[in-house]
Amino acid sequence: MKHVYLDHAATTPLDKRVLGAMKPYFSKKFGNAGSLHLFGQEAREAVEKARESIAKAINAKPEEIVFTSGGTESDNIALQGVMRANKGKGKGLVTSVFEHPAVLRTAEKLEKEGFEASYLPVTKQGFVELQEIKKFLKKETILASVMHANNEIGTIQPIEEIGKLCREKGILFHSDAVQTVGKERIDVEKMNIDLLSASAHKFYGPKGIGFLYAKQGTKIYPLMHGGGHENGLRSGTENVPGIVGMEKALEIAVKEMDEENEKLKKLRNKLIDGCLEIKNSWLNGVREPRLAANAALGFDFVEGESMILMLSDKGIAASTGSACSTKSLEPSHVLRAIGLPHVKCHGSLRFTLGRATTEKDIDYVLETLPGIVKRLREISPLGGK
Amino acid sequence: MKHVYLDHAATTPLDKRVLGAMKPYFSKKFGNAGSLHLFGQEAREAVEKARESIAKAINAKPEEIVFTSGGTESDNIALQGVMRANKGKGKGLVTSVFEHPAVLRTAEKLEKEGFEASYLPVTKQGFVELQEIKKFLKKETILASVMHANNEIGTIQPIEEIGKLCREKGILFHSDAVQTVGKERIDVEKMNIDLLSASAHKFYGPKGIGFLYAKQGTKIYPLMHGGGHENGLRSGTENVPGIVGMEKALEIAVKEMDEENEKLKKLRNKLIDGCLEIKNSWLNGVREPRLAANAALGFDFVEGESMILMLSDKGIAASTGSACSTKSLEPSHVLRAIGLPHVKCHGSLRFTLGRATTEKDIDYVLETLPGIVKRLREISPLGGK
Amino acid sequence: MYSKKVLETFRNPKNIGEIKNPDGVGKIGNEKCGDVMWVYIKVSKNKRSQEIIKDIKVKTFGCVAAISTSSVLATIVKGMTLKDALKIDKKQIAEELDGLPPAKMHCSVLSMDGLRKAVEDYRNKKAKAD
Amino acid sequence: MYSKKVLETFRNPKNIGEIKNPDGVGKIGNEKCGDVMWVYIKVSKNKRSQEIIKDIKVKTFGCVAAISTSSVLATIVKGMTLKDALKIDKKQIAEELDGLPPAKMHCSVLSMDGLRKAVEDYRNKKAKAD
Ligand SMILES: Cc1ncc(COP(=O)(O)O)c(C=O)c1O
Ligand SMILES: Cc1ncc(COP(=O)(O)O)c(C=O)c1O
Repeated sequence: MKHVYLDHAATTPLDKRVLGAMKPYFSKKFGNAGSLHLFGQEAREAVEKARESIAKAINAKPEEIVFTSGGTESDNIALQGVMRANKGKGKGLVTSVFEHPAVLRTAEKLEKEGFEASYLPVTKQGFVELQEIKKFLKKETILASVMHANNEIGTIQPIEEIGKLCREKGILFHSDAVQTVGKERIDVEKMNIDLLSASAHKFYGPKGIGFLYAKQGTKIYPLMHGGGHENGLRSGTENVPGIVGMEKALEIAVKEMDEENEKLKKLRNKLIDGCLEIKNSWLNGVREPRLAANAALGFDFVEGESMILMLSDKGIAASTGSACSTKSLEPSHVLRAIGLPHVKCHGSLRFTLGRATTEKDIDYVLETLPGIVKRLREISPLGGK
Repeated sequence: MKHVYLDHAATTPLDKRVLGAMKPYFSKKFGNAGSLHLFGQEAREAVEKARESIAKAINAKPEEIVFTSGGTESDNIALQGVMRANKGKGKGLVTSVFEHPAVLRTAEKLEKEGFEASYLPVTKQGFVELQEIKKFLKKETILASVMHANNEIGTIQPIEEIGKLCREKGILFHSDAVQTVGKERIDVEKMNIDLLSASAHKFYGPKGIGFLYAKQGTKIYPLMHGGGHENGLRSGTENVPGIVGMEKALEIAVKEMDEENEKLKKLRNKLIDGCLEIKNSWLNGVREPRLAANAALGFDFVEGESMILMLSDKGIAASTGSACSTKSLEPSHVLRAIGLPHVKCHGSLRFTLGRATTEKDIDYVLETLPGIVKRLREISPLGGK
Repeated sequence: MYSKKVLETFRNPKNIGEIKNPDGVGKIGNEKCGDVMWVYIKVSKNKRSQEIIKDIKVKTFGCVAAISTSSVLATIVKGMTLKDALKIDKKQIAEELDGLPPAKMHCSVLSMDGLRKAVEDYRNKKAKAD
Repeated sequence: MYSKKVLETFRNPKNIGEIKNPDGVGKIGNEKCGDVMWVYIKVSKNKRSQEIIKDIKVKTFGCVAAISTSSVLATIVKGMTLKDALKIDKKQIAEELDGLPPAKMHCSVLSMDGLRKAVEDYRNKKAKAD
């Protein structure tokens, strides 16, 4: 059976070149980067070289990069760590209603601790509004956290402007850039970002590794205590192959970004246009500014999970929006946030394209999907066909 | 130059067979285990198979295994998570003075939150005493945490008996088994363990992955919030290759354990005996019960770091005790705990053998070390030679 | 997370669709929750003059579990007396599918409720006709 | 964590050892802290009749940084006038080694203190002899 993977926002395959870069660090240069001896020094060197290169890729300083186990941990350190360390200043956290659960659940946890979180609304088009943000940022606010691009609908937020507003008010600004690192240009200086989260497996790097950028001087408490690694911010033996792999993956992604995005956008638009030929369908969020790889669609009268499984039976991997392990019954909070009525939220289908995606893949989806929607509409009591 | 790696307690090379098991999950079966489609199901299956196999290896149930990023995280979830979730019961945490920093620093953090930690002393031989523990366990005690084997001196603690004492008093019992999983038999039922930490890179598995065993029904709060993975205890996209690799590594380690330990003990004893022929030297901790691979020695009038680097120049990787990234000036807390005077703590040298260690390696160390000790003693003002 | 049986049933659902001129129809669920089922039944009598479900078809808008439970319920009760059919336990439906994820157990309840409503509708109509 | 220069110096330390019949000895540090240095000096006069360090040797018990700083200090001050030698800044020693880890900066202080003590010892002895 033909296999067409269109769920790159959930995770990506490890790039062969990345695995190649990692290989020496598995069984040969395998030392603990905390060890003094030659094996340790070799590992330490690799870690610091990777740190430098990653810092450069987002215009940060090496000492501003903290290696973590992934996007979730980065988000958690940023939110929990900054709020707790800056308690003296106030108790406000501003974030948006359509953040990833790694931010939203952490914000809720902080609320239970006595912090006050407020949640920015988003427009029907899928954006937070600067006018709104101005209203939300208070003297008491310690931190604002707005994602760079939304993982479900792919809309890219005006980060630079949000950062500017925060700077003006002396409020720290975190951006969950898990969906954009390696896919959109990031310049933490220019974009006025104080903290930024990334996860390697989203840009063809290994799973289990990510990083947090934290501007020099930002007060943060660690989540985990121990050997004092990463300047005390993240204890635990360094995942050297993971770090090396993340660096290589980011290097490749940045180098190939423009060309890749151009290709992806063409294929993505073809996919969107083709899907919209199915009656009673729509695109979630606007086309621009949107991640080049994201096609988030909706189909009336059918339910997303059923579409996913029928597509999967045809070898096509898609998603209803996010790949969380809590299969909650609630319809997507993102789609609700952009004002979609409940029933339409249930009919959502997200395709996210990637490096290996070909025009043939898109053709195959466009051949396959209409029949699936039709079949499900036949057995659906909705729509009154 | 000949390379002799004798720092296996810091980290181990990835076993080639383990890398072989991981390979399909990098770029082929690379799905997100939270995804519904075929790629996700493939990943989910691998994760759950690994969970079953790991559970079996320590006589636990699959749902009692939580995948983490390593030993430090496991220790932190166990201590922070259990203490906070069981606040209602009391505020006592009992641990020992010679735990790993991942436990000690976390205990200190909990003290700052208002919990009360008490620290069991250890004997000159390197053991916590049951008599002492009885005195420390109070009605208010929520959790006791005693490591299975000490990472610096390798002494193996009477875990089963400690667990029994805890059970009798209704106190939860955690054991940091980072140094023993895959090296000593572990049966959480028999050993009365409620929580247990492990880190794959210590038993020839990948870096960046570990697990926490938590007995069914144990109340724990998560450290990280997000998608609700691992039953809500540890959010974040599963590190599938890491999990698969850890499983394979544990399987191999358990299978080869007896034979391996027999070999290691012989080589280790030869190394100890040879080192002790150097004048003014000693073994830290007793020979039994001790990790088969651990030779923790001390040399008067010289300082550990200098020995490490001189050995490293000869291709030999050893350690002063632990591989932490905070190069603290304090002498090892473990050696202080077993009553060694300060100056003797500074002269410590830890060799930890591994699968690839040969008799030739030991011979090479025994040829090399005396000259290094001699040289350093020559430039040392101590000892009055 | 779904059992093989759930997936198989989803792939080849039975008794899915509509009955023209049904004797009873039960509409249950709501669009908001993402699960809607319409249960159509045809009733006749068996040799012992008991009312039985002669035919049943279900239309479902919903997740994989909703579609599978619809199919399984219909398959189980087809041919049963109304009395016996209404006694079906939601657990039996889940067991028939080798279990359902905890979050999806409500689907089996939903399908039972749909059947109950269809029988009610049939009885109401009959009462009116009588 | 150590610079290449530190490691090189550690590998080939200069002026390490003892001077028989030294003009001054400075013993500094303590075993507890893991750093002990004994600084031996031989003093003579230059053409302008200034007292200079004609020879210096250091014995060190301590970490890599301790041994390297001992060596560097000795190399720097050898041949200097006592006055100039005592003005050496600890930063200069660290710079000579391309930097020291923050936690190890005290080693350079220690070696300076050792030198100071040796000079003191020399002056005390001289005062007595005079
Ligand atoms: C926007 C966003 N933030 C955070 C995460 C969490 O990343 P990870 O699952 O790698 O921890 C994801 C992906 O799952 C994401 O898409
Ligand atoms: C006894 C013990 N506990 C915990 C740890 C921490 O494990 P990791 O560094 O893999 O997080 C280690 C090793 O560093 C250890 O030896």
